[in-house]
Amino acid sequence: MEITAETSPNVTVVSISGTVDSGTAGALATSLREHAGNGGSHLVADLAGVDYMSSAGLRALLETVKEARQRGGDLRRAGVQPNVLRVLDLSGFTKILKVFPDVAAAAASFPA
Amino acid sequence: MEITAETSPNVTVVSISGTVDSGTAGALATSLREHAGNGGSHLVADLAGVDYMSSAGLRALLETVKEARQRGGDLRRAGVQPNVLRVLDLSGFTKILKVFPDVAAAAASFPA
Amino acid sequence: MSGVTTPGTLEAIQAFVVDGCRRAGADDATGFDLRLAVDEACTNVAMHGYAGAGPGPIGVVLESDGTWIRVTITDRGVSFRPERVEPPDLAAEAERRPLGGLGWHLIRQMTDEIEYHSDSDSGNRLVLGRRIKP
Amino acid sequence: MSGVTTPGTLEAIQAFVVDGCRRAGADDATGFDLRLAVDEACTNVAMHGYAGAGPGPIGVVLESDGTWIRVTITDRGVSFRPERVEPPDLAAEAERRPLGGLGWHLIRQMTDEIEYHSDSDSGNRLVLGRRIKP
Ligand SMILES: Nc1ncnc2c1ncn2[C@@H]1O[C@H](COP(=O)(O)OP(=O)(O)O)[C@@H](O)[C@H]1O
Ligand SMILES: Nc1ncnc2c1ncn2[C@@H]1O[C@H](COP(=O)(O)OP(=O)(O)O)[C@@H](O)[C@H]1O
Repeated sequence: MEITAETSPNVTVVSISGTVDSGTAGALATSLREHAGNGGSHLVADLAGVDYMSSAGLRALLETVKEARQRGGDLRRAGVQPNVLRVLDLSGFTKILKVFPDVAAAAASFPA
Repeated sequence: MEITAETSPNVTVVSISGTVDSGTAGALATSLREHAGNGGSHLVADLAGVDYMSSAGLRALLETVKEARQRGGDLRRAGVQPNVLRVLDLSGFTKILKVFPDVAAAAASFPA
Repeated sequence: MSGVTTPGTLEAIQAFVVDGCRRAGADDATGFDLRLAVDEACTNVAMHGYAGAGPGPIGVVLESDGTWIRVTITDRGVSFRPERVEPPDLAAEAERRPLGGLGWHLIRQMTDEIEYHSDSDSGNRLVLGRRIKP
Repeated sequence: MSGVTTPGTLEAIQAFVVDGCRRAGADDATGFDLRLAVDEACTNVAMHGYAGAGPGPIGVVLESDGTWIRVTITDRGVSFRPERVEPPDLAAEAERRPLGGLGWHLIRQMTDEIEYHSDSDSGNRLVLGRRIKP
């Protein structure tokens, strides 16, 4: 798994790629938790590069959604591969994470 | 497109298969509208057999969600093929239609 | 292929695109995506381009060089400005979502290149391109 | 394959399942699904079965007759009752969703057949089956 984050004053875009499983989800959760404190807790997860996600990854995403919303922000998503989309959907996460057609649209969806 | 409906006292399960496009979505909307009046407007759409859906189908689904909710019910979904799931997701409909792992779970999700 | 914008033609156009994508070596998901983009565009021609006027002529040509697939759609209906079609608010609750207004959004999602040209002599021409190889 | 329940083994098990599914002629989506089901089950063995005890032995065997793929997972951790694991409430708002509790739900979604057996002599054995041809 690789994580890169780009922070602008109003939003942090976290791009994740590779495998998100019980071995890597901890690092994802830590990274997301850090960023949830910045930019008004306005977070965008770009999942386009993720080719595998297990329930450990879902846990990291849910933890971040809760944390960000408690701070008045949110975690929104853009980009997802079909297999990972099915995992999100079967777990009720397509309802939890607001989706946008691309990273720019997700970033622009937050109030300035 | 084929539509079959199974009505029990509390819920109507509408199973849709084939192509849902501008040529067939009208018939889908009509059928769903009829059922929205029955069983407390508790509707389950089983999309497992749908191999194609265009925005005309999304329109029929949204119309039904609105109608059912106004009557205190809902339209929930179970079963979907990956390509159609992408269409729902890219259109924000994974957020609108509550998803369940199978028809039985979706049907059981409604209050008796 | 060409025909007039009736439901039968719209169905035949879908089959034509799926078939052309398969011949071009695209995978099923790509075939699905281009079918959807072309169907949305042609349905719009039938519903908006020829609104009131009844069915009118429509032409669909598919070309591929092995790296891209390009579908050209021509019609004689009213012209319009695709770039002015506003994106939908995907985050809105169901109650606030309008009925319709998703066609151009899906066309944009499913394609990598969009070109539109309109003049009174030659009518309207929309080219939808999708990359099939890196 | 066999090993002890460390992150490295869990990663190797995923690769082993993906590879076995490909050899059995399953498509990529099926390989993804079985990888997920087996990964969830093996992660549970590491996290719950051997909780406190540290890494313990785990075995994974994949078999296919061309119509089904069956993966058998064996371990010596605590036994439990998979059929008693409650399904999650998928319709709940994020704020009310618990962290965790999705592993068995995903295992059920991704498989067509689940068998579990446990006794003090032979330990725990979980068989996950998935149909790959009609
Ligand atoms: N071929 C066309 N000719 C004229 N107007 C069009 C055409 N295609 C689209 N439009 C205009 O653009 C709007 C948005 O189109 P679209 O996103 O497909 O949604 P919908 O067709 O559901 O309204 C239409 O409502 C129409 O006003
Ligand atoms: N191999 C196992 N050994 C013992 N208990 C288990 C095992 N697998 C699952 N469980 C129990 O079943 C529960 C549900 O498991 P699961 O659905 O995978 O969610 P999670 O692991 O996130 O709690 C676990 O919390 C645990 O109590």
